[in-house]
Amino acid sequence: MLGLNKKDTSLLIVVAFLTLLAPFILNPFPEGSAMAQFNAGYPDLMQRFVIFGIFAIGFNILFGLTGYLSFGHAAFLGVGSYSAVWMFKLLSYNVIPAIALSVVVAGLFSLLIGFISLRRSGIYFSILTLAFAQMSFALAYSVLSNPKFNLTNGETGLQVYADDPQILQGANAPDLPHLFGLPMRATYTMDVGAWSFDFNAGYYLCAIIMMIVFYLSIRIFRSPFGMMLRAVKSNQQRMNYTGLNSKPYTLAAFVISGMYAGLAGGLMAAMDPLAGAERMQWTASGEVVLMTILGGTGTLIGPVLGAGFIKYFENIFSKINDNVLHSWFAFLPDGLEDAVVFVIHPFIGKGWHLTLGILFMLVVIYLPGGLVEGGQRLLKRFKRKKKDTDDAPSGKTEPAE
Amino acid sequence: MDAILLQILNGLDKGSAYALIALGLTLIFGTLGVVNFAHGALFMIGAFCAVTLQKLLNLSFVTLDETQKDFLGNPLKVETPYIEAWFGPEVGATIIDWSVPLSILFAIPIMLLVGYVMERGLIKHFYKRPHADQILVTFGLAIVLQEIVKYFFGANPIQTPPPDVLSGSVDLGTMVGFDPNAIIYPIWRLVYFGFAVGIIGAVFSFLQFTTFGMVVRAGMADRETVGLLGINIDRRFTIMFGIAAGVAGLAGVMYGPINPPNYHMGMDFLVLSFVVVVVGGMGSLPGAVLAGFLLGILESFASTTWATTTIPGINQIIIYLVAIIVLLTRPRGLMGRKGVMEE
Amino acid sequence: MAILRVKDVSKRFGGLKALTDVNLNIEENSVHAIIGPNGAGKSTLLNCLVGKLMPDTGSVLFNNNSVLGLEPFQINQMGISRVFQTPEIFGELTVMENMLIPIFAMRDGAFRMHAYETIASEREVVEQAEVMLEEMNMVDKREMHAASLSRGDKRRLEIGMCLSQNPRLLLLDEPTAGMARADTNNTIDLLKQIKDERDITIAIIEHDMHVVFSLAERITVLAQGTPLVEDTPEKIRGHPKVREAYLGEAA
Amino acid sequence: MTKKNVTRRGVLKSGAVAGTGLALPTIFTASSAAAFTNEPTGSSVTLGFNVPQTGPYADEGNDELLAQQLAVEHLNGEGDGGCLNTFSSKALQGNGILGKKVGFVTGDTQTKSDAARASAKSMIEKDGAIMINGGSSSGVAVAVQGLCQEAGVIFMAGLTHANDTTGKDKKANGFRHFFNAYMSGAALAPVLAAEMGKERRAYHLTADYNWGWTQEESIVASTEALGWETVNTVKTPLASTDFSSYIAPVLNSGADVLVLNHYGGNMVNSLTNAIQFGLLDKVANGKDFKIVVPLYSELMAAGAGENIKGVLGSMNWNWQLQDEGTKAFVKSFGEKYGKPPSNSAQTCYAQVLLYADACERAGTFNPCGVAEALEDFEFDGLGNGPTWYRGADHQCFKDVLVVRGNENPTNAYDTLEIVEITPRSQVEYDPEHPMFAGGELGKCNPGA
Repeated sequence: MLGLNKKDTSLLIVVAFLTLLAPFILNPFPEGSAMAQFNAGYPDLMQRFVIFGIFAIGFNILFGLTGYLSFGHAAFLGVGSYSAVWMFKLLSYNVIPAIALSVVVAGLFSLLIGFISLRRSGIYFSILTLAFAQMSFALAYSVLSNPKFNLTNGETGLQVYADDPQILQGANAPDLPHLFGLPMRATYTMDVGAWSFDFNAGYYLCAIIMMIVFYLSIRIFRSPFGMMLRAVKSNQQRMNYTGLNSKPYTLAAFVISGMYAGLAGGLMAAMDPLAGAERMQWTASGEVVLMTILGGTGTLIGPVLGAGFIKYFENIFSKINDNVLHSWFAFLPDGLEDAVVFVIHPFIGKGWHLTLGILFMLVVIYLPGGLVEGGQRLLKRFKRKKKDTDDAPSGKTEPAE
Repeated sequence: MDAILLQILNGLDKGSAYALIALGLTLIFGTLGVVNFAHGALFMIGAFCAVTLQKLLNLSFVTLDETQKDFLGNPLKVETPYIEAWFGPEVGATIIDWSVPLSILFAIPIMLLVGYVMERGLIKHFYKRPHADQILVTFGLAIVLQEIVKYFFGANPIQTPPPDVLSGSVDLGTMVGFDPNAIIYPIWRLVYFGFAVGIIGAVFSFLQFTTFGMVVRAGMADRETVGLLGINIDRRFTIMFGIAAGVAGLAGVMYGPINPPNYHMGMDFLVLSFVVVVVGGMGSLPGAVLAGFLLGILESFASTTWATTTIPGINQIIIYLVAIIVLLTRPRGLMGRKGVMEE
Repeated sequence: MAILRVKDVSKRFGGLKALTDVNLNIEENSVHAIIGPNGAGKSTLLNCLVGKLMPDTGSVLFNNNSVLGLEPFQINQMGISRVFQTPEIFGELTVMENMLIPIFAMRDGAFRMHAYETIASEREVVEQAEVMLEEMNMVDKREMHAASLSRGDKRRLEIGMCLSQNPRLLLLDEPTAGMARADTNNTIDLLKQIKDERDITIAIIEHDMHVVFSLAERITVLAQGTPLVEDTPEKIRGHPKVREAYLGEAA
Repeated sequence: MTKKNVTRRGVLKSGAVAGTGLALPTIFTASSAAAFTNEPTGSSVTLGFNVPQTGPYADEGNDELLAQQLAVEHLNGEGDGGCLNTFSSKALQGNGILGKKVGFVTGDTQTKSDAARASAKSMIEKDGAIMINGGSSSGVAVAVQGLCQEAGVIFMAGLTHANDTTGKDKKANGFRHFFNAYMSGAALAPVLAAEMGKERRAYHLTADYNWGWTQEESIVASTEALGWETVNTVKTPLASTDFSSYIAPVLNSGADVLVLNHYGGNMVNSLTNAIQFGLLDKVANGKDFKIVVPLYSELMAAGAGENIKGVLGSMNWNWQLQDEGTKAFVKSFGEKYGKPPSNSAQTCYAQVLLYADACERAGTFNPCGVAEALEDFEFDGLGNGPTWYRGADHQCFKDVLVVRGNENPTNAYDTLEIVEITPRSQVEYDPEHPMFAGGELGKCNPGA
């Protein structure tokens, strides 16, 4: 279907299924129950899941395929956000031109930075991208927000003011980002018994865009171009001596991933029309690296999983505090309960960074294929066990892919 | 003239921290071929060695002073450090006053141990892995170390003052004939500069004049050949990792009085120190030192009013700009060897 | 007609003269071997031919076009393929993919953004790759990762990748270095077969005299960066200067 | 299923409700039963405390959090009641707000405007928070204030000192209890003139971002009005950790006062560096060299340690004040947590009580009603003496403290001493003052 093989088609269908039904899947616990705090199905977080999913999918096209580790991709996301907000300020709150411009501007910006950075490889490339990103951040945070030439509005973040031109803003158009009149914040709430599910317009816009770009990324992965990118990672020497110029290939991958980042940035602004400079900082670039690695570098679905995992951690896991822990372990004898809580305490709530760091290290050390590899291994073990019981003599192992 | 001299002096001083961190980073890279993103964290741990010793020395017992009231109107709790109780107030106070220099002794074994554990426990499994993996795992480690320190010491910076006699500043200008107040410089920063020069000298002479150092240098140049000679180069490299960690740690210990340590100071320095290493040339020890001082001076000059009025914002981006220009025009950095890290 | 003309090529590294006034013609459809002791400049010469090094002086003409100053990929696109001393293949890719890449490169040039087509839809490329795998006797290994092949299979794959581009000149850099005798003989057979079946010029740099004398039609002896003598294998075998400089009395 | 239509203000009005079970609060919408965002329907009401819990301001945020928890206890009638006993308005009974028990959720701003908006959104969308309180930077305050305006909840900023928060970025749903840069200048200038004379030459180091600029502008204006001269104003990158290259030229510039328009880690480092250079020991232009830090906080003072001795600055509030409200708050905070509260903690505490009180007086949680009750509200008994929430720009006016680093602190908490309590009248300004001109308050948004 759609020019994909069976396996990829089913993957795409699964992803489509999961994203479209996310409001149900992410809110499994009834409102008011003790577990309700683990519900993640509210619009803001769902939007973040897919937006960062897009960001990570794009990053994976560069890092997963070519092996070039960029520490500066957040700059493209930030540029995308700024472009989108500028479109809101100048034209109208319609998200279509904003998102389009954010992709274009991020593409041009990544073309420029990629062209320079890709003159070097290895760690030099990483440092170059890092340097560019930090420069962009410094420029956005202060230099380009001076009163005479205020492009970014610095610390506060770029936002729409009442006196902005908005020349195409219709008289009846909503006063916040909208898609031809449908506000991104419009939410339908469905109540079923004790459960409650939110269907948010912005989320579905992001989700549909994510499915499209996920589909495109599958096409890229399976295309001759994608194969060439993997060849870049595998052996540039052989590539060169095979009559292939690896530079334009890498640059193309860089620009594509930059455009994905710009798209993510544009969508972020479309969901919440404020562009802050912090989203350009190198630690933000580090975050997308974490997402991609955690989920599984070079796999199709890994980056999306990684993005979801980290955002869930950041927004839900970080809210677990000692009170919650005490209620969980209340069944233990008092002294033991306190001891357990004491041991777990540094790793939860505010300490979620620590847990994330440890998890990340474990993944890099033991699971280079990330969560996807972990899942595959589990599945294989499970299958083997089943097989062992089904027909004991068969000792064959399944091929890895 | 005096302004220029002052900025050069300041640049050298700024540069000494960069040079020390970059030196350790280059040692690790040159010997083990590992890109260590956790090196900034080692610097930070060094600084917190000083904080820890200061806290230990200040461990106190509490007595109630009925004559004074605390903020709630209860009798004031007076804390007396054990040190002062044991050695008498005078000697005790002096020991506490000198806690930062004393921390050097305290930090050396700790840093060597941290370095050893890190290398044996983690880094050694990454020799054969791609550089990207090394970057990633040490990046993860840096986050973990930083969060651990934050857990114990909080997010607020903690003052680690220098000994009384070494605080304050001297008027260097008057010594060479300038007007008073023209070139004023803090004593501790001069101490730091001297300390850095000393450490750099020690590392270089260690590599230059000891057999151990010669083997390590040979190993840096051509690992295989040295290995063929039947020399266990790995063990020496482990020790070098410890030494590199020690250098970073000492740089951190002595940095405390300049700026109060906080848990994220390592990350603040990390990006910078990588820029320094790359500008100096990956794998070149003299390059790292040279680039450290050079970037310090450049940064210092970029922050003068003259520079910022000529090019607005230059002080924000100078370091990165230099890195980009150097990498594009001199791909191997100022003194780098060919082909290092190019794959 | 000479397909490759090397004229007065010199190359220095600092004070070291690696090549001095090398003149060399490789005739079309011949097998030409370049031999010489270690440090004779064989690899330097090869690198000057494929664009990795830029000679200080002289010219290198392939098919009457200068190759100097061109990137390796451009020289490859002109019709020169190179086989490395240790096989350079795409280890993380499957054998099939390894074979597809050079065919795409030949058809589409140095860069093409075919990001939306699937590989399977490129029928003719896939077919060509399958034919080549057949020829290399590797059909059963097509889905294996190239890195997991045996040393001999890696070499075979690399040669196959080069041949799939129908190069006019095939450069081989010590193709049997470090191989067991059986693998060496297999490689010799393969190269003989290629020579017989294809319209191709082969230039080979080799240490192993067994390989050289089994294959070469002409031999150039390089010593201290300059060609000592060039002749047929029979003549080289008996040449006193060569015996003295290189083969030693043992031969 | 609940269906909603879209109206001009981007706010959703509901059509028919045919749902079973609870109508759950959703962002920026309200079910037909609700008249405003997150209208509490049960027996409890949820407040959202948005403070930095990770990152460099985590300790500051933690202090704010403790104060807010204390406020919730007092509202629910637990503990000693704190300022409920001293507050001039007696609407609060210690039985929650409008009879509903007060609960709270917390979010982590990370001191980043993006993250702060995300956590505020999460509290509004997921947890049904009816107001957002707290924060420790002006960028965050402005960003979250904008969000709350759109969402239709009340925002009470925490520590935010930039003029813009109630200047060009003011919003109808947002209120600020904290003082601002203009007020710092107005309060500090007379004290500076009295302590240092009217013929001083000032050198400014300013953090290169919005707050730094407004503070520099305010201080320059108010000191020049007194006859001071400004020698130079130098912008320092926010990411700076070492300020030596900015401080080294100060002495040679002909200046005799150094003004550090820095906050947080920047301030700790720049002050530490300035002391290292021995500036306070020097004599310039025949006068003792002085350093001024216009905005002080207790945690910064702790971070700067001994270095702040003798350095002047201003504060919103200090636990050493002797009014009844302050004493009551310090007592209950101190007894519960064993340390005196910081001025941002006091701000957050007072704001929670004020919000609750406004709800009681308005008889509703509707943000428009609450805002109306808060506008031009005058009260006393929460610290700082008589206080006025000005309706025109939602800025709070009260006495401002000028403080100095204590030369002889007796314990870890009295590192600052109060030099003067500048009366409210002296720091008031016209809402149309040029430093605050630009924005519009707009109309309050109940979210429905």
